[in-house]
Amino acid sequence: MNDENGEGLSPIVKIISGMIFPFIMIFSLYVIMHGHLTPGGGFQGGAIGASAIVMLIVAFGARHTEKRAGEEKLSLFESIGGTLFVLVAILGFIMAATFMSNFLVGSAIFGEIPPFGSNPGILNTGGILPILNFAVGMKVIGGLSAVVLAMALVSKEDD
Amino acid sequence: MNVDWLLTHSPALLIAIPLLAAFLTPVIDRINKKARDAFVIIVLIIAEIIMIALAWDVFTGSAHIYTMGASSPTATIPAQAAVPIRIVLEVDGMSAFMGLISTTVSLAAGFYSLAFVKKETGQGRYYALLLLMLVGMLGMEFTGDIFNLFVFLEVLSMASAALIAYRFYYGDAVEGAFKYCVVSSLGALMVLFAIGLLYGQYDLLNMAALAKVMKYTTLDRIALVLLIAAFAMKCGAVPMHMWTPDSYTVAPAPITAMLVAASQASLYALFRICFSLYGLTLDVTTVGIIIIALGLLSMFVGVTMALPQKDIKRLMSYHAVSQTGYMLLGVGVGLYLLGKPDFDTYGMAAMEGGIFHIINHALYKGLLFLTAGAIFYKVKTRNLNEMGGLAHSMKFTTIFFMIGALAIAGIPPFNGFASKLLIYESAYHVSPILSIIAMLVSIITLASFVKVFHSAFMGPPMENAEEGDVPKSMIIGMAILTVGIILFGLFPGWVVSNIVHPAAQALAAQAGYIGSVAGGA
Amino acid sequence: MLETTGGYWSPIVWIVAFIVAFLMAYIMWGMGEKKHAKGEQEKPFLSGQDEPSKEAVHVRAGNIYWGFTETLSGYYDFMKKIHTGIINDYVLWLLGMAAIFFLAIVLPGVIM
Amino acid sequence: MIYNIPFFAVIILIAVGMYAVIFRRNLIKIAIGITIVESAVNLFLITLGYREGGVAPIYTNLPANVVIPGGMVLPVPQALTLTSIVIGVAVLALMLSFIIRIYQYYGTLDSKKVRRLKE
Repeated sequence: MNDENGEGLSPIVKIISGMIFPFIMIFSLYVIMHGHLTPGGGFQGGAIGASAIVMLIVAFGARHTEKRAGEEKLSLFESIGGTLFVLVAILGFIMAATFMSNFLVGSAIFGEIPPFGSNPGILNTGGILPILNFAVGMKVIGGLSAVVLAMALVSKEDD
Repeated sequence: MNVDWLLTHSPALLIAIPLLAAFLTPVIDRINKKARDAFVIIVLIIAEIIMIALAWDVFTGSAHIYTMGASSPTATIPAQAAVPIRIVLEVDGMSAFMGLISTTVSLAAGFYSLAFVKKETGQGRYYALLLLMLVGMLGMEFTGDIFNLFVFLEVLSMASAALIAYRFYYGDAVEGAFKYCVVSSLGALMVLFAIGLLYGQYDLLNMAALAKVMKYTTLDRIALVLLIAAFAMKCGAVPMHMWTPDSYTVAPAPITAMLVAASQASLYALFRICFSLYGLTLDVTTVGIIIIALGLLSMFVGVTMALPQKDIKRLMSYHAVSQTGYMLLGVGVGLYLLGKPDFDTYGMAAMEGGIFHIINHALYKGLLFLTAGAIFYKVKTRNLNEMGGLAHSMKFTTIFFMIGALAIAGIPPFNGFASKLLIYESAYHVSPILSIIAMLVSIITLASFVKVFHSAFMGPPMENAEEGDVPKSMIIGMAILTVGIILFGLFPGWVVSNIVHPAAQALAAQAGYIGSVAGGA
Repeated sequence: MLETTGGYWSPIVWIVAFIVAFLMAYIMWGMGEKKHAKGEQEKPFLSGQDEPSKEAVHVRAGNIYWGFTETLSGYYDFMKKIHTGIINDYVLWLLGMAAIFFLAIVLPGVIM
Repeated sequence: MIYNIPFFAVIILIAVGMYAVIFRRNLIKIAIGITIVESAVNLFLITLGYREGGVAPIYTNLPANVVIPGGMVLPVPQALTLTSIVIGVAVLALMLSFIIRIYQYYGTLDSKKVRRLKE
């Protein structure tokens, strides 16, 4: 069952979860990027991404995961997400009138104004919303997986 | 970047800058520890300066309105809608007053923390959470949107709970944090349920717009019950105060000082709900009596429980409960008299007393908790039985403690006396019993601080005590609050007419609150 | 100068009065006997016993208000009983108070 | 009448959650109780915005020739619920980490024994 490190599940689980991991991450990114068009968004996509990392923790064990994607790194990722969110919000002061103004409307980046009526979902819309979704997604991936990793490491301290 | 621009955007900046700093602090922490300390202090000083400028503008002019994401900060009602739907920040006299308290206490706690937590691990997160607490407090005090109130309440609760458990290796710190976490999350869920009730009836989340259409139906009454119970619990009113001593005792001293300001933010929310959201539609006599009763119970039970305590911070925590009673009494008398002919004289004086007491309490109780932390820093125990003779080595701390203790007991000429005088006189008009109990509580307060002073500072010096006083940054933190106490004690007339009266006026005048956001009342 | 409904409170006047009173007391004190120089005071007379050391007579915190708590022991026993320290009870107090507020605020509206 | 059933579910869930918080002595069960109460409040918010026959509010604009009999459900309570869920995750994570630490230091999860701080 256990490998030489004394933790983690069987090799079958390890290999399969290693194979699935990038696909879950891509799905997470998809949910985050379509947050302004479909149900979902930063938190939901981030939770999916964090669940991928949690899967690694379950399959490979907390100590192994700590070596590859340590709690420090995940927290840094989280901080960058949070900083990006507030910075975009603060840019609203400078580029437009108020805090959190949607200053990107009409510009080339996510600035397209969708046509009247039903449409298949145009990705290049929403102004600052996709960027905020992305920031929230980063924050949730980092934060949620760091929480689970920390808990797993702390409960390992006993044995 | 001129002054007008800064003042216009200051409500949002005051929330955005500490929030950005909270996210940046862990990053800077990885680069350089000294830079992180400097960064946190600079951010706190900037917040203090902006807050003073904003408060001055609000006290001398009118309330500041800030609409997030609108085409202009004062465009509260969008072109296509009839009611405010965006997130609105509304900084009137009371909000600015509370904001001043929060930023000042945070600044003192920030300076104090530099030395106090120097030997701990995870300081990057400590400062990040400290800044998040500031964000939560300022957000609760500035927001004009009832759902945002809930969000910032939770931000504040979670940051506080994590910080209470900061020294988790003591074991009981985690216990205190868990208790705090359970009761505050249940309280917040009560608030959320009440928000749901209000939203279901009126389709509104903006407090001013809600107040405009408030009918005080049965559902509104249920929402009021839930809101009063939750916020009274969060500000530590007896008999829902049990979490207060538990969590205040085990938190690091600067965080305890912050927690005092945090529970006052909940007190603010309670007053804001009663005065601005419901106003005269509610049954002021019943609700006023409830708040007065909570105040009396808090004062009496808090102080009598404080007297036999052996743990210095637990003793002070019970005093925090007791002093909250004074604020509830003062403002409760104001609410009781609201709309009655006596309001302009006695009611206003009572509210001024209660609100003045909020800032006094934040200053001296913050100072006392910081001195308790200084004692703990030196002798590594909180048990009063094991202390003695600290005045021989800790001269500054002794002086600070004496000033704080005299102020909390209401000894002239310190600031506690002025606010208590206002409360005594106006509460006497409602019922002499109220004043008598308030004075009795004041006497027992003095008695229990005499006990602390005697057992910690007097007597022969301890054998194993280190020489010298605490580090400089801790003294700076305490000095900031001491200067506040002395200034407020020497010029109470100026403070009341220029700072406290606008705040009380902002609470009492509901029409002004509604008019500035939702258009004519 | 703080105007209250019943009068006024001015810390400056209070401090001036305090200083005046202090000076008067100091002058009166200075008019007393100057027989004893510092260091020549006699030791207190304790029925012929030696004076115990300062360490031995320092009253510790737990004993200072023993009389007060002993007199009110009924009240304090009750208070100790309700301050259980159990988280379930804290929540029960919160709900109980909410129920009392409910009776006081909602019920009158329903009855009328 | 059938659309009032969620409100009864809300009441039952709150009762169940509160029962767990007040009468269960295991700290983890207390945390579960709080989560149940939170789900109840979330359900309450979602139910407030529900419309019979309504569709999900994700159109930018409704086309002129399309008529939806029930209109759209109200999106604001959904946004509120989402925020509340996010907060709930943070609360739950924090409480569980406290419980892990309490178990390490006290060696028990019984709330009647986790009372070093009292009186």
